[in-house]
Amino acid sequence: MSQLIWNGLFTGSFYALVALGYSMVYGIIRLLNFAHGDVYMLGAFIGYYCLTLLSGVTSGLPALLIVLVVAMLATGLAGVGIERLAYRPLRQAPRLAVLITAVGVSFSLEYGVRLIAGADPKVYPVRLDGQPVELLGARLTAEQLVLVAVAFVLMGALHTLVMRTRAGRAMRAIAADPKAAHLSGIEVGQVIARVFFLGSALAGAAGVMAGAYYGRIEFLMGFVIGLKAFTAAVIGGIGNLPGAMLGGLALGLLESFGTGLTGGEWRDVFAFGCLIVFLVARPQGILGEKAVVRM
Amino acid sequence: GGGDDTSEIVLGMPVPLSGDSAAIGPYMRNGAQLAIDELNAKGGVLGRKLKLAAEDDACDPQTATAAATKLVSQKVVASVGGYCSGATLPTLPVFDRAKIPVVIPAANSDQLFEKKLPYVFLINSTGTQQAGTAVEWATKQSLSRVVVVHDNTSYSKNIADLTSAALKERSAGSVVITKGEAEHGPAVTAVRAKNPDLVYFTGYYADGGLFIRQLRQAGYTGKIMVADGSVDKQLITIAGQDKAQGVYATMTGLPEFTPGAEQWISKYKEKFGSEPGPYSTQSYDAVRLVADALTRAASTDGDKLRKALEETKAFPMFSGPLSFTPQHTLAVSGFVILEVKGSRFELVK
Amino acid sequence: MPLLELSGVDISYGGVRAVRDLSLHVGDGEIVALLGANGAGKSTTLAAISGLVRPSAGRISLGGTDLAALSPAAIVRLGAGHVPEGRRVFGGLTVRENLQLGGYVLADEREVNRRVAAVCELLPVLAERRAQNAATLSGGEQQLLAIGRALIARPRLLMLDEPTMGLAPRMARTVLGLVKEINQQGTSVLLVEQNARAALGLAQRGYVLSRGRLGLHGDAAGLRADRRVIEAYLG
Amino acid sequence: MSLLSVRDLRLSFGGLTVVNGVSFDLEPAEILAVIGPNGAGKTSAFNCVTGVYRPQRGSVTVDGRPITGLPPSRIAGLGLARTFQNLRLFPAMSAEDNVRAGLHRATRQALWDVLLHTPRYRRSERESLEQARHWLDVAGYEGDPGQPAGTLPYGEQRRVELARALAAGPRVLLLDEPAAGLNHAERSGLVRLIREVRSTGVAVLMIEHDMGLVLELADRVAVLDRGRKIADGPPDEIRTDQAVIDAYLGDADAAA
Amino acid sequence: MKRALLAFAAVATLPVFTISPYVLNMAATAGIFVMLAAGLYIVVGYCGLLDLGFAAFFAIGAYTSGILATRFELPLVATLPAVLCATVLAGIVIGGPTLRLRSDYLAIVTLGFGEIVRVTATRLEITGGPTGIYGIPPLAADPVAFFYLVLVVTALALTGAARLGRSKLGRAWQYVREDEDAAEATGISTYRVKLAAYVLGSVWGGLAGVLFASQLSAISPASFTFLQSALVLVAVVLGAARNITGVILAAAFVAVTPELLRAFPDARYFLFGVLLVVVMLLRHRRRATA
Ligand SMILES: Nc1ncnc2c1ncn2[C@@H]1O[C@H](COP(=O)(O)OP(=O)(O)OP(=O)(O)O)[C@@H](O)[C@H]1O
Ligand SMILES: Nc1ncnc2c1ncn2[C@@H]1O[C@H](COP(=O)(O)OP(=O)(O)OP(=O)(O)O)[C@@H](O)[C@H]1O
Ligand SMILES: [Mg+2]
Ligand SMILES: [Mg+2]
Repeated sequence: MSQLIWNGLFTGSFYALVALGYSMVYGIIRLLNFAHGDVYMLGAFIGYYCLTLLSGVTSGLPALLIVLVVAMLATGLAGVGIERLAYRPLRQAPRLAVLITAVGVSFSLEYGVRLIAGADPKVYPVRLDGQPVELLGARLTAEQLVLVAVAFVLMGALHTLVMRTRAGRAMRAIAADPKAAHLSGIEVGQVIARVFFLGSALAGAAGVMAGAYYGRIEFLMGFVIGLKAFTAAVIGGIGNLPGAMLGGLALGLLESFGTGLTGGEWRDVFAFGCLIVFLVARPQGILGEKAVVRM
Repeated sequence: GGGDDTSEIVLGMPVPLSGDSAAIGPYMRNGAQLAIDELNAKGGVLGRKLKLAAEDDACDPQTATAAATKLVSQKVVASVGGYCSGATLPTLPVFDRAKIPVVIPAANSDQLFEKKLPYVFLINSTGTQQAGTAVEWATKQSLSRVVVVHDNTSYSKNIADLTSAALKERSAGSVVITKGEAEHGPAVTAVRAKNPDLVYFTGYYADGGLFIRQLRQAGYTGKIMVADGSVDKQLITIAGQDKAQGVYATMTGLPEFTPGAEQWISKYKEKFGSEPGPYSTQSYDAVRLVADALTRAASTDGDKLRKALEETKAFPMFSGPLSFTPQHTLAVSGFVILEVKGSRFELVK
Repeated sequence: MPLLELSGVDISYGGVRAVRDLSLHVGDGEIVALLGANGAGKSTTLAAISGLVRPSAGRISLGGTDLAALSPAAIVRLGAGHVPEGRRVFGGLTVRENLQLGGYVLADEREVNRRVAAVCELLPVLAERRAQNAATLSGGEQQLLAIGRALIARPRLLMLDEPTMGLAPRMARTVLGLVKEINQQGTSVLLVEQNARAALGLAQRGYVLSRGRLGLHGDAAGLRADRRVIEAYLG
Repeated sequence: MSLLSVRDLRLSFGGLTVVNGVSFDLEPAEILAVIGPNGAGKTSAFNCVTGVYRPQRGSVTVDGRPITGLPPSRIAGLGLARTFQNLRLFPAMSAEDNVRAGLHRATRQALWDVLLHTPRYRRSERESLEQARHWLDVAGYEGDPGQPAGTLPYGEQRRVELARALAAGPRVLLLDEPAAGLNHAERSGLVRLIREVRSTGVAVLMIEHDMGLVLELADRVAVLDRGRKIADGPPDEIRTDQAVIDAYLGDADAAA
Repeated sequence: MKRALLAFAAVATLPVFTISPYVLNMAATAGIFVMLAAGLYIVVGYCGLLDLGFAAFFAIGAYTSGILATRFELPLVATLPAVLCATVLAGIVIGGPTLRLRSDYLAIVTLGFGEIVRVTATRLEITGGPTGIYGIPPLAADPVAFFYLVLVVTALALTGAARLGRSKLGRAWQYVREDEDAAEATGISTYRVKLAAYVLGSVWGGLAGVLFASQLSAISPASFTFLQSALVLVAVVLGAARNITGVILAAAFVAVTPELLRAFPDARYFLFGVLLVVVMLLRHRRRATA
C-alpha cells in the first residue's frame, strides 16, 4: 500500500515537473503545446551528447550538474526559437490554429532527432543508481526523494513568481486580455518569450533528469509524457501551478493504484475513468476557480 | 518489372521505420539488404540482380496497407517484411490477391496463418512454440510461481497468454507494462506482490532493460527470463550489466551460436556501422529463402514461387533447418535457452 | 509643438477604411473632445494612437516622436494612457493587481503601491473591493477600475473612450470632475464621449468625426453653438 | 396575478450580500425602470430573474409559475428576453444570424428536411431570414445585415442585441442599460422603439443610468442601493425622493 | 456549390487516368479521412467543442461493423443499423455527463475517452486484443468500385455536414461556439445542442469507420490512437476558416502528404512536420495581407 503511494508520488512528480512548464505556457496563451513533451526529449538528448563529450573530462555528479545547466539553456533557447518561428506569427489567429503548428513542431522535433540520433534507444553515460532504503514500508532511493523535492521546490518558486511578482502579474494580465496588457505598457511578446524560455528549460531539465535516472532515452519519449503533462495541467485547474503539481501527483497515484488493482491491464482505463468522474463532479479542476459568468 | 528478363527482381519489405517501433525497421532492412548484397555479389538469382524495396508500415494498418499496395504496384516478386502482426494482417489479402508470396520474418500471431492464405509463409517460430520452451524450462528448474509480464502488443501478449495457460496452476498471474514508458515502479510492485520465483518478460528489450533494472532495484532476487524480442545486447546495457547478470532468455538461435557467424556479424557491422539487432537474422534468412525458392522455381511467377517455398526442405537458417508445415509455419522450432553472462547472452547447455 | 499630432492618417480593417485623412492635434495641457456618431471611427483613432492598429498612411507623433515604429508598450512608456472601449479589466486578477498593472512601466514597486493607494482614495469604490476578482465587478465598477488603472502611470496624454458609459449620474459627475482635476495637474486629455454636452462643457476644443472623416472642429464654445452639433449631439 | 413577480430575492457571494430582499411586480405593457448607484445589484437581480444566477432565497414567478432553478434557456422560452450590459453578441457571425438566435425557438426544422433540402426547409430558412431583417429594421439597424457583428461599431451592436431580444417575441423585455453609448439622436430612436414595443403589450424591465430616458419612459421606477430596494413609485415621486437624491442622483440632476 | 460539384467531377475521373491500386487506395484513404474530418468539423468547427478523442467514434464504427461481419458472417452493409445505434449510444454515453464541461476540460475528457476506447479494444477478447480483427468482408472488392463508393459516401457526408451547418441547428452550434452563455440566455438549450453536435459527429465518424474496416479488411487498436485524433483535428483546424471546403483540402493534405513523402523513408515525418508548420504560416500570412 505505502509502496503504491510512493510509486504514484514519484511518477507523479515527474509528470508534475513537465506539467509545470506546460501549465505556465498554457495558462498564458492557452496553447495546447503538443511540442512541450518533445522539448523534454530534446533536453534528454542534449544532455546525452554533452555527457558523452564530457566523459573524458569529468564524470559522475559534477558532470551531470554542468550538463543540466547546459541542457536547460539550450532547451530554453529552443523553446524561444520555436515560439518565435512557429507560434508568434499566429498570435492573432484563432486559438486552435496554433495547435497545428504545435503538432508540426512536435513531428519535426521527434523525427529530426531520429534523423540525427537514430531510432534506437540510447543509454545514458551517467546514471543515478541509489541504494534503496526502507521507509514507512516503502522502498525508495535518495535520488527519488531528491527528484520529488525538486518538483515541489520548483512548484513553490514558480508559484511565487507568477502570483507575487510584477513579472507574474504581467503574465496573468496577458492571459486575461492581451490587448489591455499592451495598453498597460507590457511588452507582450517579450513576456511570452520569457515564459517559453522558462517552461522549455524546465522541460529540458526534466529530460536530463529522466535520462540520468532511468538511463534510457529515445526519440518518442516525450510524446506520452507531454500528454500526461497536459492532462495534469488541466486537471489541476487551467494555469494554476500548484494545481498542475497536484494534477501530476493525482495522475501518478491513479496509475499506480490502477496497476496495483488491475495488474496493469486496465491501468489507463482506471486512471482516465477516475479523472472523467472527477471532472464531471468538479468541472473547474482541482484548484481551478469556477469561471465567472457575468452578463 | 516482371516481364523484362534482365531487369532487377524486386523484393518488397514493409517494416516499421516510424512510430514507436521505428527502432526495429532498420535492423530488419539491413539484414535483408545484407543478404541481397551477398546474393548479387554471386551474380544474383536467375541471372538477374535482386533489389530490396523497404517501405515504412509504421506498425499501423493503414500505412501498412498503403505500403503493400505500393509494393504490388511496383510488381515486387515477393514480400519479405512484416513485424507487427496487426499491421501485417491487412497487407496479406493485398499480396494474396496479386499472387505475391509473403515470407514473414518476424510477425507471428496465429491469425496470420489461420485464414490459410496460400501465399503467406511464416519463418518466425510461433508463440506456442516459444511458450512451450519457456514452460518446459521452468518445470525442469521446478519453479512453482511464475509471473508473466507483457506489454500488450500482440506479439508479447500472445506469448504471455500461451505461457500462462501452459503453466496452469504454477502461473501466479500476469502484469502489464506500457510500451515505451520509462517508469515501471507500479508494475514492479505488482509483480513483487505476487511473490514469484520466476518472472518471464515477453516484451521488447528497450522496455525489458528498464523493467529488469527496476525489478532488481526493488529488491527482487528470484529468476528472470525474457522472450526473444528482448534478446539484444542493448537489454544488458539498459538494465546495467550487474543487474542483467543471470537473466535467462528463450531464443531461436543467435548468429553467435551458428558456425561462421562471427564473420556474418562483422560483415553486418562493417556495412551498417552498428551491431545487428532484433530480426536482422530472420530478415536475412527470409531473403535467402526466397532467393533459394526462386532458383528452384526457375521463375518469378507467383504460383511457381509459392510451390517452391512449400517444397522447401531443411533450408539452413540461423534458427536451424527450415521446412514448412501444411499451414506454412515452421515445422521445427529451434528454441534454446540463453543466459546473460558478462556483457553477452550465452547458450545454456 | 502640440503634444499629440495626427496628420493625414488613414486606417483600414482588411480593406474597409474606417478613418480617412484625419489630422488633429492635442496641445499640452488641453482637453480635446472627439465626437461622432456610432461607427464614425473614434475608437479606431484612439487604437491607432496607442499602436493597437497601424495606420496605412499618415503620421502620428507624441511629444515629437513618430509612433510608427514603436510597440504599444513603448508608446505607453512615452506617456500615453488609454482607457479603452469596453473596459477591458483583467479578469481573474484582483482590483488591486489591476491597478498595480497600471503602473507596470514604473520600475519602483513601492511608488506604484503609493499611487494605487492614492487612486483608491480618489475612487473609494475601488478601495472597498480591493481584493475582489475584477471579473465579478459590476459594469460601473469595472469602468471606474479601467479609469483608475490608467491614472496610475500619470500619463502625459490620457485618452478616454466613453468614460462615463454605465456610470450612475453622481458617479459620472465625479469622474468628469476627476478628469478636469487631472488636466489641471498638467495631463492632456483626448476625450471620446457620447454625452456631448458634458464633453464640450469640459473641453477647450473639439473635433467631430463622421464616417471616418473629419467634419467640424473648433473651440468648444463654438461647437456648442453650432446648429448641426446641436441637432445631432445635444438635442 | 402579475406577469412577472419577484419576491424577497436574496443573492450573496461568499459573505457579500449583493441583492437583499428585493421584490417587485410587472404587469403587461408596463415599463419598470430599475435605477441605483453602481454596484447596487441591478444586474445581479436581472441575472437572478433570467436564471444566470440562482438566488439563495426568494422566488421569481411568471404567470404565477415559479421559474427559479430553471436553466436560462427555459426561462427565455417562457417569454423573457434580455440584452446585456456588456454586449454579448456572437462576434464572428453576421448581424442577421445573431438575430436569428432569437428566432431559434420559434423555428421548426426536422433533421430530414435539412439533409434533403426539402422545400419546407427552404421556406423556413427564408422566413427566418426575412424576420431577422425585419427585426433589424425595427431596432433601427442601418448597417449591412451580413457584416460580422464583432466588427460593428458599438451603437450598431446594441441595436443587433435589441433586435435579437425582440425577435424572440418576448412577453417581458429586460434591457440592461440600453442607452449606454448612444448619442442624442440615437437615444430618441430608442425611446420611440421602446414605446412601440410596449404598445404591443410587452412588459419592459429596464436598467438605466440616463435619468432623462427613465423619466421619459418609465411608468414606475424602482431604486436599488446596496442590494436593497430603497424606493419604488412613479418617476416624479422618485425624482424628488431625498433618499434617491442622496444615493444616486446627487443634487445637480434632481434639479434637471 | 458549383465549385464543389466541379471538384467532385474532377476527382471522379481519377480512374480514367490510373487504376493503380496504390493510387486508388491512397485516394480512398484520403476520402475516408475527409469524411472523418467532416464529422469532427461538426463538433469542433461548428460547435467549438475541442475533441481530442475523435478516433474513438471511428473505432466504435469500425469495430462494431467488423465484429458483426466476422462473427455473424454478415455483409458489411447489414451492419450499418448496428453501427448507427452504437455510435449514437456512444455519443450520448460520453457526451451526456460531460458536455457541461468547458473547453479544455472537455478536451481532457474526450482525450481520456479516446484512450479508454483504444485500451479496451486492446484488452477485450471480442475485439481481437492487440492484433485486432481480421478478414472483414469488403463493401466492394474491386478497388475502382470501392474508390467510387468512398467518393460518393464522402460527398454525401460532406453535403450533409454543410447543410446541417447552414440550418437552424448549425447556427445554434455556432452560437454555442461564439458565446455559450449568451446562447443559453437567448433561449438556446446549449446542452442539447452540444449533444446533438456530438452525436452527429460521432455518427459521421462511425460511418467512416465502416469504410475503413472495409478498406483494410483488418482493424486493430493501432489505427485509433491519440495521434489519429490529433491528425483529424489538424485537418479540421487547418482547413477551417469556417468553411468546409477548406477542410476537404486540408484533410486530403494531411492524409496524403506522408504517403507522398515515402521517397524519403527516414525523413518523411520530419518533412511532414515542417510542411505543416510552413503551410500554416503561409496560410496565415496570406490572410493577414488580404
Ligand atoms: N475589427 C474590425 N474589423 C473590421 N471593421 C472594424 C473593426 N473595428 C471597427 N471596424 C469598423 O470601423 C468603423 C469605425 O469603428 P469605431 O469602433 O472606431 O467607431 P466609433 O466611432 O468608436 O463608434 P462607437 O461610438 O459606436 O463606439 C466602423 O465602421 C466599424 O464597423
Ligand atoms: N461573483 C461575485 N463575487 C463578489 N461580488 C460580486 C460578484 N458578482 C457581483 N458582485 C458584486 O455585486 C455588486 C452588484 O453588482 P451588479 O452588477 O448587480 O451591480 P449593478 O447594480 O448592475 O451596477 P452597475 O450599474 O455598475 O452595472 C457589485 O458590487 C459587484 O462587485
Ligand atoms: Mg467606439
Ligand atoms: Mg449593471
